[in-house]
Amino acid sequence: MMRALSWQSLVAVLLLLAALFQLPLANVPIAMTAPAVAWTTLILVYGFLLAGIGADTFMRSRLWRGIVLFLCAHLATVFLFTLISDENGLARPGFYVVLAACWLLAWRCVEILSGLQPRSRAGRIILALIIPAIFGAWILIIWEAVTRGLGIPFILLPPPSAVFTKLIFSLSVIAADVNQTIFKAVLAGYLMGCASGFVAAILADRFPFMRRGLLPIGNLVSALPMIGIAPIMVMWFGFDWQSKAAVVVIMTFFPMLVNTVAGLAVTSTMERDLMRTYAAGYWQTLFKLRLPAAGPFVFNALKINSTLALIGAIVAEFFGTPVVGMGFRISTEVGRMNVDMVWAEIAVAAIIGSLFYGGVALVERAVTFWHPSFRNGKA
Amino acid sequence: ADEVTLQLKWVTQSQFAGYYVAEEKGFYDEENLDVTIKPGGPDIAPEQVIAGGGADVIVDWMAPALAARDKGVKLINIAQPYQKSGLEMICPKDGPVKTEADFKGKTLGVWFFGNEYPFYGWMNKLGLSTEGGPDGVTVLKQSFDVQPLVQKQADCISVMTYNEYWQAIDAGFKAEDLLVFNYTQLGNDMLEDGLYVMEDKLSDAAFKDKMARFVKASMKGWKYAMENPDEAAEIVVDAGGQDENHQKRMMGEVAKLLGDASGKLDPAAYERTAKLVVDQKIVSKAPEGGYTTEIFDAASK
Amino acid sequence: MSEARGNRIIPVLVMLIAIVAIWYAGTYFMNAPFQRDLDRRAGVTRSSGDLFIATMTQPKPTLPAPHQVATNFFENTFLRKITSNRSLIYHAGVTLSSTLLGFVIGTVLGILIAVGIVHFTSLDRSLMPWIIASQTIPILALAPMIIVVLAAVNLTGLLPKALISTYLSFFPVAVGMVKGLRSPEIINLDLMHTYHASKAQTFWKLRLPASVPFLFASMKVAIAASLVGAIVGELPTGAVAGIGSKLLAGSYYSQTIDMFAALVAGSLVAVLLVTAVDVVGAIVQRRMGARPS
Amino acid sequence: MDMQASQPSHATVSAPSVISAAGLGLTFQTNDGPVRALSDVNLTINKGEFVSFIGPSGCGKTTFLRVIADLEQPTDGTISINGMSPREARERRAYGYVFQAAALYPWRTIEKNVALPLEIMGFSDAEKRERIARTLALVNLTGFEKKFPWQLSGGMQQRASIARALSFDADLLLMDEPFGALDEIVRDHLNEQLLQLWARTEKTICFVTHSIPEAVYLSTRIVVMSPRPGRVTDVIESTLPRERPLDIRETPEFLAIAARVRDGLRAGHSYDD
Amino acid sequence: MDMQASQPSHATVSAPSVISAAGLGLTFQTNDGPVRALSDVNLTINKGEFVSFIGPSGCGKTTFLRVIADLEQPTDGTISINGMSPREARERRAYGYVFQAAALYPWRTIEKNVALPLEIMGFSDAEKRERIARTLALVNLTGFEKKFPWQLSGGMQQRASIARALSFDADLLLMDEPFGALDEIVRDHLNEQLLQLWARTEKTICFVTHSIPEAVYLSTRIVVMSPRPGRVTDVIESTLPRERPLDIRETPEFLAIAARVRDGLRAGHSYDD
Ligand SMILES: Nc1ncnc2c1ncn2[C@@H]1O[C@H](COP(=O)(O)OP(=O)(O)OP(=O)(O)O)[C@@H](O)[C@H]1O
Ligand SMILES: Nc1ncnc2c1ncn2[C@@H]1O[C@H](COP(=O)(O)OP(=O)(O)OP(=O)(O)O)[C@@H](O)[C@H]1O
Ligand SMILES: Cc1ncc(C[n+]2csc(CCO)c2C)c(N)n1
Ligand SMILES: [Mg+2]
Ligand SMILES: [Mg+2]
Repeated sequence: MMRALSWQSLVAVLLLLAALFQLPLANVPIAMTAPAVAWTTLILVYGFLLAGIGADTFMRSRLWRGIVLFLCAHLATVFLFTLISDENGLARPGFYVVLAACWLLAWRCVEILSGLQPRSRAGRIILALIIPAIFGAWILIIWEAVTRGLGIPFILLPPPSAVFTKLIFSLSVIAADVNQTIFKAVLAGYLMGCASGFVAAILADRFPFMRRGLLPIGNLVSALPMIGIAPIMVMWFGFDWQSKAAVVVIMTFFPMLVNTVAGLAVTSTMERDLMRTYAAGYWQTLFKLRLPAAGPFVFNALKINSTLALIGAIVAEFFGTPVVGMGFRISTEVGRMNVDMVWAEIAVAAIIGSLFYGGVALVERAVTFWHPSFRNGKA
Repeated sequence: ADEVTLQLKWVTQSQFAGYYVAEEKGFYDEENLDVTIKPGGPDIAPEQVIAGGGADVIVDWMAPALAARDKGVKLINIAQPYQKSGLEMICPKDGPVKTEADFKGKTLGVWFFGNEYPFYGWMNKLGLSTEGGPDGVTVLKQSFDVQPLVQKQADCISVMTYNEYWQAIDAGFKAEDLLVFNYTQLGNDMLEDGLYVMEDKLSDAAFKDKMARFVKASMKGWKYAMENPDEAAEIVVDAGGQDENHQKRMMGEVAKLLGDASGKLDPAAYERTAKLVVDQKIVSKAPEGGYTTEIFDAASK
Repeated sequence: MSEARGNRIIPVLVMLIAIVAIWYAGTYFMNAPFQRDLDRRAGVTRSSGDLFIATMTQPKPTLPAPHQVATNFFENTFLRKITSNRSLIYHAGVTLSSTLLGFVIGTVLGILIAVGIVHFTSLDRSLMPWIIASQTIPILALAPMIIVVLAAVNLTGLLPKALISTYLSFFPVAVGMVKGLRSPEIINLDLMHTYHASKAQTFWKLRLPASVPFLFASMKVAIAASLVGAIVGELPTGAVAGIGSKLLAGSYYSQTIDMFAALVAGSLVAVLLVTAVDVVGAIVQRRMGARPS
Repeated sequence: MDMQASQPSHATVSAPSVISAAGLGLTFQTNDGPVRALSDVNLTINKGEFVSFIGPSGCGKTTFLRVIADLEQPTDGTISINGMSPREARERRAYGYVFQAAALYPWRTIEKNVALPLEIMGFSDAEKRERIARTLALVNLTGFEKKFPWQLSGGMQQRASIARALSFDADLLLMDEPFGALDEIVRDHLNEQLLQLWARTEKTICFVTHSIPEAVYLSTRIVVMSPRPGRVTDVIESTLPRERPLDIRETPEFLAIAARVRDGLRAGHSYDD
Repeated sequence: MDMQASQPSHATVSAPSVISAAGLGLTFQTNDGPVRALSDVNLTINKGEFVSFIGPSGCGKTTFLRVIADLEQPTDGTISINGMSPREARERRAYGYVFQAAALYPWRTIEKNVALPLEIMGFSDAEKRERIARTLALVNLTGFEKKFPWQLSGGMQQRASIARALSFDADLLLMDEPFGALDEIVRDHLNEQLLQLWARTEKTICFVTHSIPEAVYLSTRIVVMSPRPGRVTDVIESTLPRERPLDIRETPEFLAIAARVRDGLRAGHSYDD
């Protein structure tokens, strides 16, 4: 049974037709002599894409349509890339036109998958992972295609494949850098900064005079470019991770202070009056009412801080370090033209940062499960 | 006029006085050149800038230029205004380091970003590990100033004869308080500020001609700066250099590094630098064709 | 009324005085060791009072004393021509321009992303994780390379710096606006549905007005982030003007007093910008009938 | 109880049917499994009727109104509004809906809130002005045009939301507990006004309420519902005259109907709600 | 109307007075100037009484309860609770307060919510368990101990909040429209239960409501209030027996009292809100 052609499929068909007038898709590298290989590849690419379009148009099951589209679009992409296996800018315009068709089908696939509503928990989790993964993969695919296809100088922007290779072969160096930057500076600074911000917030709450004095200042300072103090911290706390931790402490302290104080104020008059009718003391009210209610705000600060801490520590390493650390590696390897190493470190930073954030978010979900934002569908 | 963009390795200071003088004094105009001078900074890699097409010619040290060449950015030296190296390591005399033999177990400040090669060459020669520990040296990535010395965070730090050395003096160290290890005197020097272009562009005769005129005018600027250091420093300050006294002093020191101020590259110096680069495994294979005398020859006609 | 204001100002003043006092104490303890070294080398011996004064007057102190910073700040703001390279106002102006440009682009981008996310499920489910991941990339570490790469495609001047601001400021706006555009309750959306309103009508008449408080709240965060981006964008990129370049120039020569004065200038710009967004937000919301609090 | 099937379906009535549901059912799919919110509802409502829906919490009153308004899709049976599908009816703006909460937009003044549907439906400026003035007068809010919702009491807000639903003059009004949040006196007053409006305009009104006296006072027909699954357990025709002063509520006839409604309600009630 | 002054003050009654207010007034200072929420309230409530407060929105019912509970400070006159100041009474945990909204803490299960006052007042674990079980049974919520508030219907939440107020067995119960959100049937049921509880335990109850039948059905005395400024306009003694089956509401005696309350209410009412 045929339904209306999705616009992505329609445009993909048009692009595939257009590309036929642009053959060949890529210049053949001098080393390779068999044009037959290129032809076979071309036929495979077209075959997969047309199969995908067919599935999109004629298949009934949403799930299967999504799966077939996923396979077709990405297999076509893989074969398409074999045409530019060299890194010297072999791609011709037709290459990008066909790539655009692949991308449209991937988009269509994401759209179909987004519409799925799996019953099982496992299904939902898989879907929640796979949809963004496709999106992320296409950022990398396009990056790869542009750098390799156009022959962008390696030291300006390396293709992701080179970055990945570098990452795999430099794991020991990267592990040492991660240990220095994340496990020493970030973790220590994050814990100290968040804890002291939290304690300061409680003090500010307990002593209204302090609150009225500290809060405007805290609000102000949390808007300041705290990164500017990195060189000063290096001056004060030395070259090792302590100075980076100090930067992290300062960067994370104020968001935690401001958020916690705001969180302690969210309880409604009625909730507080209830405590009053029990003649509850300050600390009872704090622990039984106001802190639990402040939970979402505290977690908000923990999440903001998880990204701030990483950035703070890495940038602080620009201003003097021992010869290990992610920031050190990034700034040094640029100077050595090892740009692939730079991107490998950045990728690792982003992965760790996302895991960090995701971890905090999971704990948040477990601790503040009662908050309306998590409640949907639990009733 | 023909346009030329020059990317410096560092911020505007007397280290680059020749180019600013040539611009200010109209030497570039005389050669029918319209030169844009882009200052650098601590994390600007001139090699990246030229690879991205952001400059026609760059000031760079030889070792990082050869490293970039190894990575596929075919840089080629067309002139070498600095014939000597200005790199030193200084230690306070009241500290623990008295001779090279005392380095073991100490902490040394080093500049990275492509400036670390002479240091590693030296340590290599001394047979000292740079991984720390009692039998090696602990290396610090040093910031742009002499604070590590003031704060006693390092036992010795890197300085340039023309710049950071004088900051140490300004900070209250007397010359006689300081122990100086000069890379040139120890025979560990590598070539510093030279002019580099992309090799493939040299196949264009017009470009070659333009560069010849550029080198000619630049060296004229350098000569003028050498002869009139105070005026040169003022020109630098007008162009954005900080602290007039400091720039004057710097100009005086820079003059000592220019040699005959001809801008001629000494092939022997090149070979020595190239060998060091290979020894340290900075490059994967021995550099070839990292310089050309063609431009210099055309310029000196 | 004036009593209430006094109630608000006095605690802040007391806190500020406390901070300054701690600062002075810090100045003494941070600067004393080097002063003693200096004196030892120079063969001078000082009384402790003398030493205290000496730590307050070093030309390149580890920690400058508050009055040193204040004097420097005053001289470089009020006693210099605004066009002078030494005027902090000039540098603040340079930073401000790229901050604002980046902020405007970031805000527009953030809003567009949010609109896309709210209207297309596929965008919602594929983009959101990456927006969060994007902020874990230490963009500041990449700033120099970004500027070089942009120069390679002929983007130079204000825009590259502003783009770093953009990168930092689009995030809070996007997240806040997604929340804001989704803030109308189901009942309000159902009302639109009963009128058979189009998506565009629902957007303009319901979602957008409902999101205004969220927009301003996130713009406050965004403009602060934007300023950080502009300053750090100037730090390592050979910029010759701006608060960041002033900080850097100070650090080449250990001119800590200059650095602190530049930091103070940056802080004032931050306060100014955040307050401005706040005031505009209050005016807009008042116009929209928000209940005065 | 199968009385609803036997009712107005043998349609000798001359008035055309506005709503007719046959075997209507709706099951919500939730995490804990399906929830049967409506089950086998057969009901015909004719033009000009005033029908109240009463029943314990969760019996599907709101859901039924939402199905009529095309805000929910039935899973069984059929329903038609003026002979069209609910969707077509909605697209032709066949009804005005008053929600339980006022749902005024806080950034719009009262007059702008009333103007909202008019803007969306593309009325001319002049007509907008005229309709706003007219409907605000109808609900006794003249003089409050420029106020923002929070400057009005709850009762006034509720009246503004009724004005908004009336402004574009749909023939069918769906009202979901519109007076739930008001005190008895204000409620009495609004009840009177609503009756007058209905008598004057010949609109068809579907009205959800929790209050037995209110249902009896207002309606020509009272539909009693019961939960789990939501179904119609009784349909009571009112024998009261169309003209109803407030003190009709103390007449034995009124109390008799009220008692019947109460019995019907109690029968279908479980205390655990 | 000055009748309240003449009432239980000529105290020949044997029961001791639990609440006694004399010349009580409260003025809120707001941005638009002072709001007189309570004015010259004279009222004595004796042990074991069930007193309802009724009156239009904004007449000060909640405010009066809050003054008793020491949640607001009166600006004029005096009030004493069991002979103490409200503050002392509060610190001795003399009363249980049921707010208009349930105000359950969403991060606590129902049983933990009921345990909250017990934790604060330092009851032993065994006693906590026993009291929780007993009061939850009383409001018919046995089996829902481990649920979170949002997993319960509005009526169940309201009952949980009543259980919470009952758990520590204060002699005085202050209830601010506790059944406002419930449908008539559930409300009837809870009314019956409340009456039984009251009869059994000899508590004193102050009860705010908008519903005339509810007030008449429950109370030994009905206080009618009127706004601007909030004052007591009528105090009606109920002549109904303490034993009250639900159908007492159809007796002429009941209707007569209800009519009197309605008249009292209407007198003090303005239609504009
Ligand atoms: N979106 C939904 N998803 C799942 N279940 C729903 C949804 N909406 C309503 N229900 C369920 O359908 C049933 C009927 O709900 P409905 O709102 O129609 O009741 P109601 O009669 O209006 O009750 P009330 O008097 O409390 O307003 C209830 O059990 C309710 O929990
Ligand atoms: N905190 C406050 N500040 C200023 N005015 C207040 C405050 N609380 C109540 N009021 C005013 O005091 C008056 C009495 O309010 P109260 O809440 O006691 O009324 P109520 O009889 O309980 O009304 P309702 O039936 O609507 O609950 C109202 O006019 C109200 O606006
Ligand atoms: C981060 C950083 N990298 C390199 C240098 C070294 N450097 C390059 S050019 C030049 C001459 C200016 O003094 C110097 C010292 C530095 N100082 N800081
Ligand atoms: Mg409902
Ligand atoms: Mg009240």
